[in-house]
Amino acid sequence: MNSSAVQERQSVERKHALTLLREMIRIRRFEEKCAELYSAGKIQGFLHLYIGEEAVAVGSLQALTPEDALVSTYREHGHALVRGLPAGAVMAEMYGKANGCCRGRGGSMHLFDVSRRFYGGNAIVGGGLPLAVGLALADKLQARPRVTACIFGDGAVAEGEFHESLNLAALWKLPVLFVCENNLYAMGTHLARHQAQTDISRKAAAYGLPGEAVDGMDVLAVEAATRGAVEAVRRGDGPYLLEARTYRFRAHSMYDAELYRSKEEVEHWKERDPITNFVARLRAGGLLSDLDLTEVETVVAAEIADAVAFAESGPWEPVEDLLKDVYTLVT
Amino acid sequence: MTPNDIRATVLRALGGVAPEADLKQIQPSVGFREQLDIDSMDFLNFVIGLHKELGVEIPERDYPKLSTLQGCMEYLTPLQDVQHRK
Amino acid sequence: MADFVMPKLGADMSAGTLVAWHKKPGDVVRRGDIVAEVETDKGVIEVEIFTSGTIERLLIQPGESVPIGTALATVREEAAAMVGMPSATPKPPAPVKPAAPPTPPAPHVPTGEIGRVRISPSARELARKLEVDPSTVQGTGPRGAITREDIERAAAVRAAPAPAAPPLAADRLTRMRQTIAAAMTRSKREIPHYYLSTTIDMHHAMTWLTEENLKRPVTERLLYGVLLLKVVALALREVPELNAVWADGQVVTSQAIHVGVAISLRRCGLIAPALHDTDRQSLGELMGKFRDLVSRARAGSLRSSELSDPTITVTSLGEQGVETLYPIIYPPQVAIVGFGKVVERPWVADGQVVARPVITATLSADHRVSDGHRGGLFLAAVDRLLQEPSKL
Amino acid sequence: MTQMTYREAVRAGLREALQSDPRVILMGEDVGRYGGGFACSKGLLEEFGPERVRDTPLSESTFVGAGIGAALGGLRPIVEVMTVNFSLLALDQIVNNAATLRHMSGGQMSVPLVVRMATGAGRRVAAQHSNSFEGWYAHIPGIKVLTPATVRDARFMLAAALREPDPVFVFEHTMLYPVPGEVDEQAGPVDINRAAVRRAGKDVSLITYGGSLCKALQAAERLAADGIEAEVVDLRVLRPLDTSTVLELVARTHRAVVIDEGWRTGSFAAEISARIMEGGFYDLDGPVERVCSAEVPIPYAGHLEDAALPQVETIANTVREMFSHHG
Repeated sequence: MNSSAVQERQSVERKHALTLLREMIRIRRFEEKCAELYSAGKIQGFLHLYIGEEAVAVGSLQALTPEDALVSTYREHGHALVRGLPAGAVMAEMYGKANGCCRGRGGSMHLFDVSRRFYGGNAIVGGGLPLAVGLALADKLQARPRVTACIFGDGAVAEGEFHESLNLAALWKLPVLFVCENNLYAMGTHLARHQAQTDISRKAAAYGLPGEAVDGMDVLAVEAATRGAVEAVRRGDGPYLLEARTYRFRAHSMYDAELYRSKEEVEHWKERDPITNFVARLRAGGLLSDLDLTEVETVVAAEIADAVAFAESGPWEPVEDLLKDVYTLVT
Repeated sequence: MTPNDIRATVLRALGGVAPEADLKQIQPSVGFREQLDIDSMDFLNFVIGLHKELGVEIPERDYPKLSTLQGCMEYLTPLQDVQHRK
Repeated sequence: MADFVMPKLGADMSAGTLVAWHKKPGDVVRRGDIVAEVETDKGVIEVEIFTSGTIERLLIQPGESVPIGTALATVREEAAAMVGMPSATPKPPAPVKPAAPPTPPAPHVPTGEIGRVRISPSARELARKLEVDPSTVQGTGPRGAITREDIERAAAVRAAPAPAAPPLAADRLTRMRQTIAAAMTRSKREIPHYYLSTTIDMHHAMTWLTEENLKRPVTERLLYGVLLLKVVALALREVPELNAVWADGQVVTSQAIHVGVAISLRRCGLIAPALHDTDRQSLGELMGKFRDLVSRARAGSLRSSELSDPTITVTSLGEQGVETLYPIIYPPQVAIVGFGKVVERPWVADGQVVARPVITATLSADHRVSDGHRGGLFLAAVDRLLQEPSKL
Repeated sequence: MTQMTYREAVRAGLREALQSDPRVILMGEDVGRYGGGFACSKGLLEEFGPERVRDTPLSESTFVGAGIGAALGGLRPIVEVMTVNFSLLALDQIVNNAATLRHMSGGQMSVPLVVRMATGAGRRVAAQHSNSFEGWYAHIPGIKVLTPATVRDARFMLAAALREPDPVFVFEHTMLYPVPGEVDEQAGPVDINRAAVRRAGKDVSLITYGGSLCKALQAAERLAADGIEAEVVDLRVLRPLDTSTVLELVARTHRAVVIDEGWRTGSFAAEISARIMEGGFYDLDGPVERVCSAEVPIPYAGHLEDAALPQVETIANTVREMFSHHG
């Protein structure tokens, strides 16, 4: 390749790398603000933070088009933000405000945005997998070359729906990308204490679909693996299981005493922080300056502040609307 | 005071001790005890009522004269004239 | 200056116990640093700080438990502007009663064939028992439905002559009747009454009274009834077990003597409000209070406190022409004194037969608490005290 | 008018649905090659092909969940769960997804899904295949519950259900499939929110649905011989419940007996009785009576199963008791 092509390729690489970095930092700061607002009592109920797993959301969702569908789980802020849900709409939803993406009815664990084909969080472990299979069935039968991605945790692997869904998707060769975010803990139970076979990617073979494990702390590795998988699924080869091995730096939900793991283990995984390692790599490759980093942080900080203001100023849904939308037509 | 004023005053005093009675039905010559079922305590309150409105000191021995509406009129009217002339 | 407050660390947490400080006054802290450890139900949690700056003062010591939001330490913030920390968001509006869920639509008022009466089953059953024809009764229940009380009133009205009283008073009367009925039934069922009576010479009392009233203005005149109340109160000092109540299977003697005075209301109602500390009042004070009680009873404005605590009751039916009465004790009291009318009788005094005004006094008493012997002493005291009216 | 059995009516409804809308698919255990657990879909695989008539693995939670997903994806799926007994495995998807998604998402999506199941007892198949849980489903806001008792309703309720934007659950009593009936093919669609009086009568209202309708009608016949005119009311729809019609009818008869094959405690009959008490209290000449199943896992032996279930004579005796004047 001549030098201009190299430069041109490098500049594309730089632009793309900055996008990946900004998305990861955007998730990290958003989640840190959520922790602060939770302890101030602004966000209520259960709150599951994504800090530490940013590379999976950012890496895996690059390969999806706006027409593809995404079904997530309750640790979903990262997925929702990368999928394009405005930070304000997500924050307002956690405030329980009417300008939240679900008018305050869903909260942190049930974000939906049908216009972006984001078919929500789901607080029932494994509850989303059958939905993804159904969405893919509809696409296949209506000859639409779309992919449905379904993200779930290692805990869901123990639910019947995981086995039933992989089998049905493989049996009917449905365009489903199953992404397992294996963060080693189902709430407070380590993977080795709830699975006889801890290599989750190998479970795909039992249902006749390809399975691959990838380092969930490396955004580029996740992106590469997902692009390959999505290509196969979109081609019609049937479903694909990707296991992203990652780790959450915070409690399962705000707050637990993390009695089930040692501080040393957490510190060991923090050394593989997906953001700090990616920053170091980009700096080494000359693709990232201090200015770039400050600029990203400033832009993200502004976006987060706007999101909080949007939530603060949002109205409450009038109680008179309590029964609205239980049914589509009021009989 | 005209006889009507005196009559009104007596009926008002009676109303104080028998609030539920229908004063328009009072028969002048029938005893208050029979018509209104009032006892000695009520009668004492009635006499005190007249004292407050008319300033008369009615001795116990004159109580029987005041046992009917007519009796009251005959007993009280002369007393009122005396007071005016004083 | 910003406060570092006890954070909300869980959906179901309301307070937390400080376990340890990780910083001391003067330490510089950055957003996200671990500043303290807090104990919650789920265990010890490391708590981060969201403001950068320097720790000023520690307000809470390890071991103290404080509710969420309590200031734990003060922090002098770093110059850099804080990411706009929102002020308190207004609480969601107090939930207006949500639109009722689609409960069954307002019940369709059936045209219903004529003659169909809206009456509750229990009222219909009562109507059958009391032979009241529901269709003649005006219902006061929901949407004109006939209730049990409607039937009771219809039955009562049919029995008693039509009182001139407005219906509301009738309601009060029925309830009073029910209260009296319940008390009297309980008394006859539970209290083993014994009855004593004696005839008392009232000559000294009546002459003293006539002279006394000459000296008094009309507003302070006495009735002989007040003498009777005072002697009963004084006699109770000599036989205290009659001034008591029966509670939880045993007698509780009362220190104070509050004599209840039975006052009959004109339309078959009866109440017995108390004259407090009867034994310690002068005749004039007693008369004023007694007069006030009667006139307020007539007007129906008696305070409930007055109705509550007589320690004994006196009832006199002289004016109704009764000579001797055998009253029923008011539970939880343990005695009741009755006085008949004052009547001229032949009386032997110093060997001579003379005409004397006499009165019959009776005592009904609870045999679980006192015996006839003590009852007799009480009546003797009443008799003796009435012979020296000037000392009352 | 054409003569057909309840089963044939269901099949005709399914065929009409598949013919009239390409978005419609039929999914469930053995609906394809086997022809359906109760032969309601025999011949449909051959006619419409494996894409639209899909046998599923025995994964009730996932194929019901997939039905929900497919409905979100623009299809009009009909999912057959062979019997209500197996639907317990899919209750999470039904309650936490199908019934909830619209409201919880702030009205962003509808779930146009129809689920059919066989229900009820009487086939000597013992406890695990003889439950009646339609009352449970009628407890859930966000879905509709239909109980076709006549051949006509079995024929035409499906079309109405498919027009609903929200999930509809159709319960077909197992004893009804072989029952013959008249259907006017030109009559066209039926409503799915009103009750219907199947027999007039002025003395008492026998209120029931689904498999118990025929028993109520037979009881009414026997009562006529005793001079008691019993009215028979077919609820047809358990949610939304046609309360105003029930109250109107009871206001005229002043007596009500509810017949329901569920267990008495917490039965759907209890809900109907409560609504009559709340809305028609002053129209009643006596308490609402209920004839339900004995509170026992339905036994296998025939004489025991018959003893456990509501029977014609139990219904008739309950009514006679209401009219006997003793005490």
